[in-house]
Amino acid sequence: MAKMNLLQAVNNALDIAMAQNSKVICFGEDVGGFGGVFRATSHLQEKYGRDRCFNTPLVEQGIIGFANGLASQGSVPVAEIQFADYIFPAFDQIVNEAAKFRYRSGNLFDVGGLTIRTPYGGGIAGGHYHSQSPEAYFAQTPGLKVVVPRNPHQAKGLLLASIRDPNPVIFFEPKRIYRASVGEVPEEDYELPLSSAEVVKEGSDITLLAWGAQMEYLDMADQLAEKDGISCELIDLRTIVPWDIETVVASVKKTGRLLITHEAPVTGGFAGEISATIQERCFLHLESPIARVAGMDTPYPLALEKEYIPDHLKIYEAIKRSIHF
Amino acid sequence: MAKMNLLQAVNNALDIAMAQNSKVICFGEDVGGFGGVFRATSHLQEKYGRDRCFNTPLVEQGIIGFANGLASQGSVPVAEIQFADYIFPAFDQIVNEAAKFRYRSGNLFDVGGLTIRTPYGGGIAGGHYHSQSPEAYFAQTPGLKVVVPRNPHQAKGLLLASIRDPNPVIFFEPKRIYRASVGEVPEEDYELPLSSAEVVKEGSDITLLAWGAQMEYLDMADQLAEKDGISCELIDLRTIVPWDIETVVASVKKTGRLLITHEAPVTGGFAGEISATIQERCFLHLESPIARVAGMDTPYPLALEKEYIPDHLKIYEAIKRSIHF
Amino acid sequence: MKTGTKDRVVHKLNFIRGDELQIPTYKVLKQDGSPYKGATLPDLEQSTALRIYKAMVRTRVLDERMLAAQRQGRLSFYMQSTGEEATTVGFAAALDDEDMIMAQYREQGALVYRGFTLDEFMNQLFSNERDYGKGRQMPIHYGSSKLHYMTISSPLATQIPQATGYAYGQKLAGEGKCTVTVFGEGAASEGDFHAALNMASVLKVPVIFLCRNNGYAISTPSNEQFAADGIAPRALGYGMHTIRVDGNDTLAVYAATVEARRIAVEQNEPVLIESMSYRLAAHSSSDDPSGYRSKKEEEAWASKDPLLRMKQWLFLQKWWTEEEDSKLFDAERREVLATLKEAEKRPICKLDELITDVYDTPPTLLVEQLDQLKAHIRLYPDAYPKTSGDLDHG
Amino acid sequence: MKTGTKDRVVHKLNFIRGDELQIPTYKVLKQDGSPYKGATLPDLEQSTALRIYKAMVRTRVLDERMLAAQRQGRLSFYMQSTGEEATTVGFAAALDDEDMIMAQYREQGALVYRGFTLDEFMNQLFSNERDYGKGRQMPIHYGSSKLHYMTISSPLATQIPQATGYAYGQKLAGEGKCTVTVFGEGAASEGDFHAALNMASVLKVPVIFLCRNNGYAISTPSNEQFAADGIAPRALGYGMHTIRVDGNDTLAVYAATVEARRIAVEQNEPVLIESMSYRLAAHSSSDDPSGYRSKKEEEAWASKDPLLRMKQWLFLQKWWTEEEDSKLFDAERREVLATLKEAEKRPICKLDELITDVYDTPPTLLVEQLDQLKAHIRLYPDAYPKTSGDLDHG
Ligand SMILES: Cc1ncc(C[n+]2csc(CCOP(=O)(O)OP(=O)(O)O)c2C)c(N)n1
Ligand SMILES: Cc1ncc(C[n+]2csc(CCOP(=O)(O)OP(=O)(O)O)c2C)c(N)n1
Ligand SMILES: [Mg+2]
Ligand SMILES: [Mg+2]
Repeated sequence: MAKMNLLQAVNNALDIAMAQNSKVICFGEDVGGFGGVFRATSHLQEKYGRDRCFNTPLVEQGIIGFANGLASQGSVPVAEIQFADYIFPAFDQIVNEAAKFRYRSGNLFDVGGLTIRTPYGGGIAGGHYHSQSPEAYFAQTPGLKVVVPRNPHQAKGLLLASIRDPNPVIFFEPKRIYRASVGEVPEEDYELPLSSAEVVKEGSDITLLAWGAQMEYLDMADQLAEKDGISCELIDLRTIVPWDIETVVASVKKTGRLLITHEAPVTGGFAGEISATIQERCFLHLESPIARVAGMDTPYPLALEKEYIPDHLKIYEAIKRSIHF
Repeated sequence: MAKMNLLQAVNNALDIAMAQNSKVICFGEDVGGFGGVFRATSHLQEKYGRDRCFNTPLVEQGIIGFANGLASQGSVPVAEIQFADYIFPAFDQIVNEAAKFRYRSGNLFDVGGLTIRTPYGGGIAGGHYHSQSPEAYFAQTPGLKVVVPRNPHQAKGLLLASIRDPNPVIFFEPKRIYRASVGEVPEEDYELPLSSAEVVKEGSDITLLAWGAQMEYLDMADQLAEKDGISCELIDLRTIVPWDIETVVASVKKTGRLLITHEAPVTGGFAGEISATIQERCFLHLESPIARVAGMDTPYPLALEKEYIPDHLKIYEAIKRSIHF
Repeated sequence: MKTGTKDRVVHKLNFIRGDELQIPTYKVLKQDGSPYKGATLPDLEQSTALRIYKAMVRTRVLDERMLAAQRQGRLSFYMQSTGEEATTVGFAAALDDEDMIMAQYREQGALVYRGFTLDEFMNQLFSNERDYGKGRQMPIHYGSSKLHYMTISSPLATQIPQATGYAYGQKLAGEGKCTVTVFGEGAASEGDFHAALNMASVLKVPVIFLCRNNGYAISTPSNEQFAADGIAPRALGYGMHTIRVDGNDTLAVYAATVEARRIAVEQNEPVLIESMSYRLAAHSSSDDPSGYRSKKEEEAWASKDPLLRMKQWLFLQKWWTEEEDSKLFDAERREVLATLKEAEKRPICKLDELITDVYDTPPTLLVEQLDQLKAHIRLYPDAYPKTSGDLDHG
Repeated sequence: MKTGTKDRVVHKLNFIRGDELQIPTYKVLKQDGSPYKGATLPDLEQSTALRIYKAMVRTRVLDERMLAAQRQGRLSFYMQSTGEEATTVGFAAALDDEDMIMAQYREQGALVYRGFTLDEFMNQLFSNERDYGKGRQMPIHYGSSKLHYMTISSPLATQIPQATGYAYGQKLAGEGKCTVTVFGEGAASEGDFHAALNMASVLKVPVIFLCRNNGYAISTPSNEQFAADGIAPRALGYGMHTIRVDGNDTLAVYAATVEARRIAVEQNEPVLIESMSYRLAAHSSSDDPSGYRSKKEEEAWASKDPLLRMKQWLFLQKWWTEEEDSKLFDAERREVLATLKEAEKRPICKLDELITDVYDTPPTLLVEQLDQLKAHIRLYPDAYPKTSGDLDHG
């Protein structure tokens, strides 16, 4: 075990993946000698050479187009998009190409080796172009997997699993806690399962569900609720699609209540999908409406960021509303 | 009144908009002399000149980037994307630019004049690249309006309203019924309201909600259910975002049941958002789970299209399941 | 700092005009099949020359017959490559058969050359159970892993940066292979084109960009597609080797591709070839070109038929006769029709294929969706006649 | 058919190499301020020359002070344009003040030249209630409708096709105005660049594409950004007029832009100007360039300071003295500091601005969300100190 922050855990996972498989190749804007603007790819060029870790020209659609081709050739590209806000120029290469590559060819060709890493989320005074949480934009795209880790230990295990998963994966890294989230991380190679939610705390009154940096607010809200004698079950969804319906259903059948939180705007966010699915499957078990605590339906603001964020206080209030419905 | 099919209604709306306002400009791939691959812009170049109706080079990101600039200058661009499946290269210009233009500038600049027209949907043996229904991809983007008409009369009134609405609008045209849907359309200039759902048939047992071409299947399913003595209320949502929550809530409070159908894959589709919102607002009125009848979670198929489509029979069966829950 | 620019300095204000940059067209054969004086002729063996010509003939016949079949309502859609066979067969012949080809959709000639059988074509065109693509894409979206031919994808130009990536992988693999990506002059307007060429130059990748400049993108003529002297000058803007060839001259296309491949593989440098030709047929079976161009223009180009030119050259070489030629055409027509008749009878794939290949294995939710669909079809077997009879054999 | 290509034919197989295309750099002044022999000097009045120089000085001082303020923790973020003032002020001076400018983010010089006041700068930098952008974007995302300066947007290159569209509207309006879009050599790699230039050429649009080639895109040096001789050759690939200028030479930038504007407005044709310079400071306040380049390289470029060159020229013209110069610097420093102190005290905008301008009027759901937020803040006023005291004044 070693103490690592989330960035170091990502860097460590990339290092292990590259050491173990010479087909793993890391690239993106400023990813090479400099090691990325957040330094997630530090020292990888030194260790594995310019052929396997390099800067690309500044063109996201090209980065992912290139990555798709490289993956179809049998390599294992790990492409970085510098900020999730800048993933949209590559949207076509992701949803029309990567996601449909295997299906359209009847499995003659696939881009299963592809992983796209990108820092997402707010809370860093970044305004609307350094704060977005675009996971739901990808959630209506069969063929993609979307993964979000909540801490260093999860980040390493989930990233290694994503790189080795035989399907294209978008790996969203919670940049607000890149350095703030520090924890014990095994030094060796390990994987954590995709499409498997984790019950991080058991409880009986209400199920609280989140992913990524939002798990921190969930914890804080839980502590407030605990003082009121409310017993919360906390679940980290970890993989957004294909998501682990069974674990959430089992929990809600037990608690009778569900609250989902994410940073992205509420309308069209993935909480809507979860809510719809759970009310289909747990209708007779629900004691109150499934609650969503999410970003407002505006672009991500700057000066009013604190007000905008779905923080622990908003979650706590929503927990109480659900319990006292 | 005149008999028109949906394409003619679109063409007629464009003609009226261009005649009435010299700032309206239509362009896109093959839109000029040829009048578009579906002929929605027929004769407009002849009538209004090459400056106001023209072919662009083959580059969707450029078409929408150009349209954004033109709108910010005060013109009223109506840009065509040849198939909705090809809108993704322009995704960044739509969700990061058009949607945020006014907000980010504090209303110094806006692209309110922009309308993007694009044919969407399946049922035409088009496989996964001529059949997609991508409305939900845009639904998590505050700042955009998304509109889908169900017939020629609606198409003309909603398109005229979209062109004149002071916000960017994506106007999805149901190409399966471009020629099949024929009806009486007023010859004069008229608008139908955006963000306003229409109750197309009143009923008391269950609310059925859809938009665009899917309204046809809803009608057919309703006729089957009627024979069983089930009284359905039919609503055409018409505007996907910002959507008319009040009308749907009022209906569900009355009927106690809701079924939503769309062609796009179920996971991440807009039915999820509607379901989540309605269960929040009508929890105590719901007599059965809100049902979704939608595309399966795969790319749009070809040979198995008939099996894949959320048709009237699937809707009818879901109505019965809801009623007998 | 390196700005990438050289240091020549001037003190007079002088704009360079875009039309100063013009690129000539490389041409070997006259339309009567005889070489131009002093022309660089490629080194072409008789067997290869005949393999090329036969592939051109098969492509021509296939296109004719399948459009006719489409008109008869036997298949839903078709795209002809008529007039461009010199380009699509000629480049393929210049490659190693294991080089990767990532094409647009009008390059059936290359597939024919590599040995994709008529049966393989037909199975795709009829979306039957033997289609490698499992009936999921529209007709003409062929692919073959054994022939190193990437499955066609409709969104234009997406294959171009993918080719750069594929070729990068080939470079690291070090097996001396390259990738050729083919695209139209219309597709070259897409952002992906720019990304692909620039990345290929910077990353030094063995990829050949072959642009089929056939004058139109559906109804849009190339003078509404770009204002410059074609596509080739763009390559110079990326510091790339480039050449323009007469796309109706099989030998010119072949010779240029042989040399391009040498540069790509030996120097790990990308090359662009712009092949000038004309789309003699409609854009697709859904299109009617009379709405946007004249018969006269079409006829002018019809007189430059690449098959004719190649045939005349073969005659001059004494490698082929008029008699052999008409026999070949007859035999091809018969074979195409016979294969068509077999393929159109075959059933479509099983319902289970609806959910395979979305992921490597179907997720639980998708399996549930399939089960529900099967239950539904059992309720209404007549409404889903293609699959209801065979639900449990998946 | 027009293929857009000329008819020159060759019969020898000959690839054109990308590095054959090289574009010289137009330069007027030596670093000591004296003109090169025979140089084309622009026609520049004393008042304009001084307006330009003063704008360069203000830009320099603003950048110095605001970075210092950022280091003191008084503002969250800043981006300097040091070393590139000749480009950003010089081009603006060559325009009609009503021409539209659509810039990237490092063009504060142009805004200074047009008369954006220090107070206006500060209000944006401190996201206070007077910021035109209502505190919604990060520092340096300026905009001014009255100065015809489009609000900056972070996603790179998106403004380039927008500029083509804006200029198309200007052409139809027929008022003799044009649009200038500025972008870095890094941003020129984006697909939007390609789209914008090609569309501008084909649609004959009065737009000037001004590329600031400053050697780096964050840490990425330009030889990892492109393999060609810079950005200018690309313009030729679109059939566009182009010129490369010394971006540290104010007079060269000015002269080139005057002529580019004439071509754009009189001929309705786009022009590309590549301005060669160097980003002397870090990419932004978040960046440390010592990780990717040498002090020596930085010093070599520091010696080419554009302010110095312009000042020396003014001295030679006898339009300016060393004394006036140091007075100006002092005055600017004082004024910047004084304005800063006022601006940082101002409160942020009201909570209601969270939901305005998403649409022309807020939809019902958004109004509900704001009401809920207000109710929530009332429960926890201490947790939201910036807004809780003033919830009802919106
Ligand atoms: C991204 C995208 N936009 C639009 C289309 C529709 N479309 C199909 S083919 C075509 C024209 C292509 O022209 P070109 O590249 O010149 O090839 P050609 O048909 O001449 O061989 C268009 C616009 C598409 N398939 N993909
Ligand atoms: C689409 C997009 N991708 C990435 C970024 C992150 N980013 C901001 S500035 C920058 C470098 C830009 O370099 P250049 O265009 O040369 O301008 P310079 O900073 O040198 O003035 C990058 C990569 C962005 N803002 N937008
Ligand atoms: Mg073409
Ligand atoms: Mg730069």
